[in-house]
Amino acid sequence: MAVLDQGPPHYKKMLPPIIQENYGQWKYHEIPQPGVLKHVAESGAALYSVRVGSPRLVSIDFVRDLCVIADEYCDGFLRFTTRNNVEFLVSDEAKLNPLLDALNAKGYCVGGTGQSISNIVHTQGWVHCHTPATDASGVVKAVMDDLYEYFNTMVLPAKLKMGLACCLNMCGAAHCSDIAIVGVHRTPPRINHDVIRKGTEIPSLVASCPTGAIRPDPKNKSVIVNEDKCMYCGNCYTMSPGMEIYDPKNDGIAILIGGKTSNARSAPSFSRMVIPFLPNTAPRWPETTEAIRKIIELWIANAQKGERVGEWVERIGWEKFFSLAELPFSDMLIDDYIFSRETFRTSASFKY
Amino acid sequence: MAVLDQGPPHYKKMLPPIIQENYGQWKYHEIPQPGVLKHVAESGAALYSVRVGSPRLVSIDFVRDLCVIADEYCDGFLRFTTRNNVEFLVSDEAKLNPLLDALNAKGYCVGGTGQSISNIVHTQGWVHCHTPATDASGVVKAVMDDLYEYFNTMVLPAKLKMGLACCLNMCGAAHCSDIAIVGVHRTPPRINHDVIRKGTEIPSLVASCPTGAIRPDPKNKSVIVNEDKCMYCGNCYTMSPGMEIYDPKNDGIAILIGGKTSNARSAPSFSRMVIPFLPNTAPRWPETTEAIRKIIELWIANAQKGERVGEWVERIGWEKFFSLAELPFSDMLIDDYIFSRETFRTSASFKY
Amino acid sequence: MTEKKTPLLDELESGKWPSFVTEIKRAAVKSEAAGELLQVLERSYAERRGHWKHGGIVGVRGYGGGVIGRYVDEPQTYPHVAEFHTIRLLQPSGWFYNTKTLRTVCDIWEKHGSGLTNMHGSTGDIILLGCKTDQIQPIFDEFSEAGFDLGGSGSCLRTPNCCVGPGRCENACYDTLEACYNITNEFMDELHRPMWPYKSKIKFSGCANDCTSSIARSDCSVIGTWRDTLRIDQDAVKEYVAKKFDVQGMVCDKCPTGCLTFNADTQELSVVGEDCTRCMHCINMMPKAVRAGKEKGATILIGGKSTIVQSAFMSWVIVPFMKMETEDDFEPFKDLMRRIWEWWDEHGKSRERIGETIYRLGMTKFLKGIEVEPVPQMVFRPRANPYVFWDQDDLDRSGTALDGSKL
Amino acid sequence: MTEKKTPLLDELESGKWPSFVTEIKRAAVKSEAAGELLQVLERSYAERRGHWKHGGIVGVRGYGGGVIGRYVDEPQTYPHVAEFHTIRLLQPSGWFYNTKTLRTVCDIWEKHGSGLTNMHGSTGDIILLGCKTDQIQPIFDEFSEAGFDLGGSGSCLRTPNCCVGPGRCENACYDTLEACYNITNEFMDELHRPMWPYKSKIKFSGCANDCTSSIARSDCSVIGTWRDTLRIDQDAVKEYVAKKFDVQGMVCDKCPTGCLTFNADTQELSVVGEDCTRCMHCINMMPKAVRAGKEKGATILIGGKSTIVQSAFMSWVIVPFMKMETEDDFEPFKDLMRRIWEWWDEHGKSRERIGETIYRLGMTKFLKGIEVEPVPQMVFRPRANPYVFWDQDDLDRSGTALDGSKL
Ligand code: SRM
Ligand code: SRM
Ligand code: SRM
Ligand code: SRM
Ligand code: SF4
Ligand code: SF4
Ligand code: SF4
Ligand code: SF4
Ligand code: SF4
Ligand code: SF4
Ligand code: SF4
Ligand code: SF4
Repeated sequence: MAVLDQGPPHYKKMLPPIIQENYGQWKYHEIPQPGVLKHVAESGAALYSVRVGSPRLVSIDFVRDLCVIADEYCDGFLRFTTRNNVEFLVSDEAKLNPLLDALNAKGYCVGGTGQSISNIVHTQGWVHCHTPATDASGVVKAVMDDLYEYFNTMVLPAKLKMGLACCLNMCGAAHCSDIAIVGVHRTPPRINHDVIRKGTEIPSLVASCPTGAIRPDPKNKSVIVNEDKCMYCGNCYTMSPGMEIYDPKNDGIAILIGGKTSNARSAPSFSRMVIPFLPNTAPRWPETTEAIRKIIELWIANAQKGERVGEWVERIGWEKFFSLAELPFSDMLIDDYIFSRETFRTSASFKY
Repeated sequence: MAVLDQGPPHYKKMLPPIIQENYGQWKYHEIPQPGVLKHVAESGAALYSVRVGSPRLVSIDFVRDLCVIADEYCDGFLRFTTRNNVEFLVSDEAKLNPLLDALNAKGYCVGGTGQSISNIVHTQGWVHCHTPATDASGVVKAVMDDLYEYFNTMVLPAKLKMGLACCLNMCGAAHCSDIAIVGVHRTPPRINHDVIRKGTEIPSLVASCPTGAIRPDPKNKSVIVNEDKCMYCGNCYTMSPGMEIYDPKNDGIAILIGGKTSNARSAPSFSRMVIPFLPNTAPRWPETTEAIRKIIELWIANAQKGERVGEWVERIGWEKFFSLAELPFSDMLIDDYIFSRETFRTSASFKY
Repeated sequence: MTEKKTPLLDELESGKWPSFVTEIKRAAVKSEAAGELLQVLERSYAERRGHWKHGGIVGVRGYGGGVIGRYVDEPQTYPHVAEFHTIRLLQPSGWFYNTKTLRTVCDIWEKHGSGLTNMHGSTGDIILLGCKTDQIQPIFDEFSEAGFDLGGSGSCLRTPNCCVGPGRCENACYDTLEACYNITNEFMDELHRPMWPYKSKIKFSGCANDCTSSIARSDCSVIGTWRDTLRIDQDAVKEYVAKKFDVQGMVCDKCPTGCLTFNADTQELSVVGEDCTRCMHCINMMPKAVRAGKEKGATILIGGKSTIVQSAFMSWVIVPFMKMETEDDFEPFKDLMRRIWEWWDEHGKSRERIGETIYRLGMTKFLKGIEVEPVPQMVFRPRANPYVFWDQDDLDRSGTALDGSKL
Repeated sequence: MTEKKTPLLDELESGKWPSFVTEIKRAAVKSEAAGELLQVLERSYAERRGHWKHGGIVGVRGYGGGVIGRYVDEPQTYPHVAEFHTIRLLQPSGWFYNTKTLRTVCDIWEKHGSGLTNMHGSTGDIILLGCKTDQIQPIFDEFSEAGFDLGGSGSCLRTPNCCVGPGRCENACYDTLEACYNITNEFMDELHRPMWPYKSKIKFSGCANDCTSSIARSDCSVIGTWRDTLRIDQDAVKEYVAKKFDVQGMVCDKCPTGCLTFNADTQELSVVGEDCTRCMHCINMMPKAVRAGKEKGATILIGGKSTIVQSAFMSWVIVPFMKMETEDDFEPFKDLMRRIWEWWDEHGKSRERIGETIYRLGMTKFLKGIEVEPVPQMVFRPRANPYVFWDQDDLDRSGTALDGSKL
């Protein structure tokens, strides 16, 4: 019988000796080359972490391959990062270059440190979720392939953190990313009255709509959607499978930029929409990869050293960003939700 | 019979010849001394404006006195400012000093230019309005008497714009002032059911409440107030005299600071509450004058040259302001209305 | 005139700032109403509460506003202020006066009213404080005769006002005095005959210093600006330097966009024109050396108002740049205002200011309604939420069936 | 294993970034379910829509969550993924592993599931992607045996996570790994038995760099900080200077509070400690020369979440500084969390995250409810509206009568 509530495996058992010994005693770090972190402890001990990109959706054989490498170069220890990269933990400096060579030989991607693009935080998409407006892994693959040169180098003005969420639930927590790729629906839910009648708690369904677009239809024992009020968030579909929201012809991707979560220099900030829609051109989403590349290259060309995307745009002004980026501005980009007022330009100062 | 819709008197008839001649051709200005503006036109012509404080609530004899002076020194021309000061328009430089001497002799207050405190924009108060929570003219008199040294000098870090509103209707438009003095009620309206029954449109009354504290009481043909939801804004009283809101024991003044409307350097900003309540200690409101003086002196001592009150506080941080000012912080100062979220510190960076 | 004591108010006659109590007393010499006002006010000071009521609507023939009805709460005790109404008169643009006009105001008001006035009210009107109901029409008739007209009150266009502008200010980017005069005259009907959901205000400021505080105090703020680059007079810059003025510290370092460079060697100041947001700071600091560009006009902002009901709002940009030329009689602006009011009149709830209506319905609906193209200058930054409405007619709906049927 | 063609997906096997398609194919070698997943996905790529449904609740005995039920929409066509559920396993703190443990995960999952996994899910769990209903309990039993436990799903405490912290980072201001472990264990019941209005997340970051993005991704963000002044090693500063690092430009000029001064002559860097907001920037730029103070702890922030329903929220400060000591077993933090959840449980609506509940009811009610004193650090700035609620018991109500009777 299973033990209940025993909690996660104890992390202490997962730490290599060098970490056990220098736990909490790290003094500084360096980044000797892209993908390699060197952490030096008060004791003088040095730990090398080699960061390797992961598609995140992996087979157990992928994991076993990692184990083989870790056993050979890292005394059997490794970790994953908050962005789902793998980090090989090398305590013996002599093994660093051999490890890098081996990784290279086997085609692993080493990078993602310092002023680079790291892995894209992402989600399930068409692979496993029921509300996606786009795929997750496929878009990530297409974008990372395209931007690979910025993963294994550190030539950007600053770190670039990307996130992808395949629907507005935002499981990729893209809402505070330098560049956010968000799957969006664009048509109201299609009501399956039978499904609703069978299993849905109508008051909860009605309450779930952020804009009050759903009202009960007692005659029908179902609901009615006021299409004019619906902004296709899909929250009703999360509440009830009778509110189908996917729509192959109209689903796609919105791009938001300029968010961050670190407190360094400037307060954490939300990403802001700059492109309301790009089509789901599977399998390689060229419109999306191109749009993102353009924004990144503009940032590289114009930002000051050390400036995150949002810091750059806030310095030059969003109006200037739109003209530099040659992106069309439209009413769709103007907020009309609860906190909209704070985004309105209550000032007579702006650039043309 | 009266002519309808003839509009305001034509301003052109009110302009002294020097303005007629140099209309729109002004080149620059100087402030030779507090209260005196010198505007020089492209033509070389110079116009001196001498600014004189006004209590705003004046008798026609006061106005007639102004006319006598204007006739003697200004060819019969003068104007009022957006802060209700008087400006004597001197086109003959030779008359400037005699005018100043005369004003001085008669006890007029010359000042309000440059880095000074100008007149306080204010309202009716107990003199003439039906919803005041404090007086207007009396508070202004007390505060200006106290701060007079900053009216007739230009020693402040920057301009200081004060506003007073005797109730939340904010006729003094205090909401974007460097220092705002706002009359506040603190107890819910007392319902006079007879008055309501007689003349009030109940749905409008119910709709008038920002917090939804009022609900109809059909049995009574009146309304009921949920006291817990009421924040004493008095909007219901504006809608119906049956919702009496004044309360001598609990009415008083709140102080908000840091607003501005000019676009210079920083965007216009709202004033923010720093003292939720000071008593209506008529006739001289010592608690209010003292509180304001303290804030101003702190600003003088700490601001950089050219920094408006709000710019200074935003630079040092509001948490630092509260500790410097030794003002108690309380939940009452934390926003809980529609746009509250934007005021919450969504950042791990702050001063202790 | 009653000779009752006013010990509390008397305390407000001392001190350097001119005293409104003294003024009421001066008025009281000639007006019994003013004398009684003093008594009512003394009582307010003692009791710490007001004694005025609003009551029945008062006014003049042909207009729906311009007079505020005011009644004391104990008419028996204070019969002379039992009725004590306010007359609002349209002020001349920029509050300029010749003494003849001012004396006319005094004379008429002496004859019919309390002799008390606000020069001026917070919206801008000449406020005549305190008269009886039966005097309202005669007062209006006489003022009308003398060339005056009533100001706004109620759910109408309120009396517009403007800064001194080209009358005396080098910063004026358009003719605020003429704009205010011309546009007030254009909208006489809107001003005198309340017909909207609520009040609507316009204020005209000649530049972004916004000396009328239009952004906070008016539903429509017209703020002067320019399209080209500000102009720098290098000789004048050198004079400032000679006078030990700290150009770098006081001007360049405080420029919000960092677009000013001061070359300490050549003593020259230069600007990256396209980065300047025309905030006015450098011009304010060095009025002899820096001034606006040549291609002048105004930014139109919408939505400003005070606290009640949805919070205070500041106006926001809806037209970044509009020519404001006297020659064309301000036609584009007038057209815009008509479209704005029409939209608001149709969509606004009772006692909802236009800013609140736009906030409730969204900028998209508003911009469509007034036929203005969205531009990024309207916002500080784009939306953070992905809650975009799509015009369903623009989409290919052939693949979706509303009844839930499969593709 | 089915050998159907997947031309669209195949295109995603080229390119430098590792391919998830290749990974699915690898899994498909051993798992028919993985093979069918490939078919379903190819179809999604062709049709541009998903094919998964949520359905009945699935799970294990004794727990209310930890498994996400997933069904393909055409079970006849794809019988092996007719049921294709997700198992969430609690990860070890900081996602540290020894290979033995990792291999155990692989072995059990190979036996019972699709052989596909996310290392890791966005919340932090080990995500095992795709198993049949009847396998859920056996899977759990075996993982339990091996020392694993299920993660959170549903309206419960979700699996907390933490940054690498003291394990490998010089910036860690508290022991994130231990905090995450200890606190996760403390709240096993809250995690495994959904009982709240909605989900609740905690993330632990060792410093304000917030490498877990806790401020955006968790209802409660625990962010390391210090109370005293950061420490500067002047020798190390000189080394940076020697290496031509631009201390003034890259560090001082970008310090948000302007509290750093670099003396180019002495090559010394100094800080005005009381003005530093501990943003981490200078430490990030010069990790060898600058580090945190000695009096360490954490800031507790509340309210973060993503877009649905009321917009995305970021967490905001409720406790500026709290000691986070291993010795005291994080008691003050645990107490606080209990009070917070209790308050939310009582006041929150169904599917309302705590940030939304606080926004709806106001910080005052929340702070009273959790017995925390308001401090200015909780807000960027105080309220702009004067809509203050007063505790009526604190006032002198003797003068007012609710029935409207006179004083
Ligand atoms: C390994 C990891 C923590 C973990 O527990 O897994 C980590 C590790 C480090 N972070 Fe981080 N950060 C990690 C995710 C993050 C995140 C969260 C995220 O990426 O989603 C953030 C916040 C993102 C944001 O602001 O939007 C983050 C914001 C930072 C920053 C602040 C950057 C800035 O200027 O805004 C620093 C400081 C720096 O790099 O100068 C930092 C610095 C560091 C340092 C240098 C800390 C140290 O001294 O060891 C580590 C190496 C950084 C590098 O790769 O260049 N780390 N770091 C995460 C690596 C993710 C990855 O695989 O790429
Ligand atoms: C006369 C008046 C306009 C009018 O039509 O009546 C006026 C006149 C001038 N203003 Fe103003 N301002 C006047 C109200 C305002 C207001 C509105 C208000 O006070 O309610 C503002 C916006 C207030 C705010 O930001 O909260 C205002 C913000 C400015 C500024 C921007 C100050 C800043 O740095 O934020 C300047 C620039 C400066 O002084 O450096 C300015 C500059 C000027 C100049 C120098 C313009 C000029 O070149 O002639 C004038 C003399 C200023 C002085 O007194 O030092 N004026 N000025 C108003 C005098 C009111 C009074 O009696 O005191
Ligand atoms: C006289 C004046 C104050 C003063 O002493 O100067 C004034 C006085 C009154 N205002 Fe006002 N408001 C006056 C300028 C303002 C301003 C300032 C401005 O226009 O720049 C504001 C804030 C800006 C704005 O419009 O939001 C203002 C916002 C209000 C409001 C709140 C409107 C809102 O949307 O929030 C009310 C309430 C209402 O209209 O029901 C109000 C209502 C009132 C009433 C009519 C209340 C009443 O029913 O008694 C007051 C009449 C007092 C009286 O005895 O005549 N008054 N009122 C100002 C008009 C003088 C003039 O015409 O020149
Ligand atoms: C698996 C995962 C995405 C991933 O690929 O990594 C995920 C997947 C789902 N999320 Fe999520 N969320 C996942 C992390 C997140 C995050 C990120 C985070 O935790 O840092 C967020 C945003 C942060 C937040 O909590 O706000 C997130 C916000 C949501 C929401 C919106 C919640 C809200 O308050 O706005 C939903 C909707 C709901 O719960 O009804 C949601 C619902 C779902 C559901 C359960 C929807 C459903 O019923 O099918 C998805 C199940 C997919 C599946 O096939 O298993 N998921 N979800 C992540 C959990 C893995 C793990 O346990 O480690
Ligand atoms: S973002 Fe939406 S579609 Fe994607 S995994 Fe989360 S809930 Fe599913
Ligand atoms: S998709 Fe969103 S907005 Fe549309 S009806 Fe459903 S819940 Fe409402
Ligand atoms: S602020 Fe209030 S009390 Fe004062 S004049 Fe305006 S409406 Fe009357
Ligand atoms: S005073 Fe304001 S909050 Fe209170 S009942 Fe009246 S309208 Fe509502
Ligand atoms: S707003 Fe500008 S133009 Fe008008 S008075 Fe002020 S500074 Fe001059
Ligand atoms: S007007 Fe303002 S933004 Fe433009 S150069 Fe001058 S200070 Fe800078
Ligand atoms: S949050 Fe701070 S302590 Fe944690 S890994 Fe990032 S830099 Fe290190
Ligand atoms: S931590 Fe941030 S605020 Fe503090 S000194 Fe360093 S850069 Fe400045």
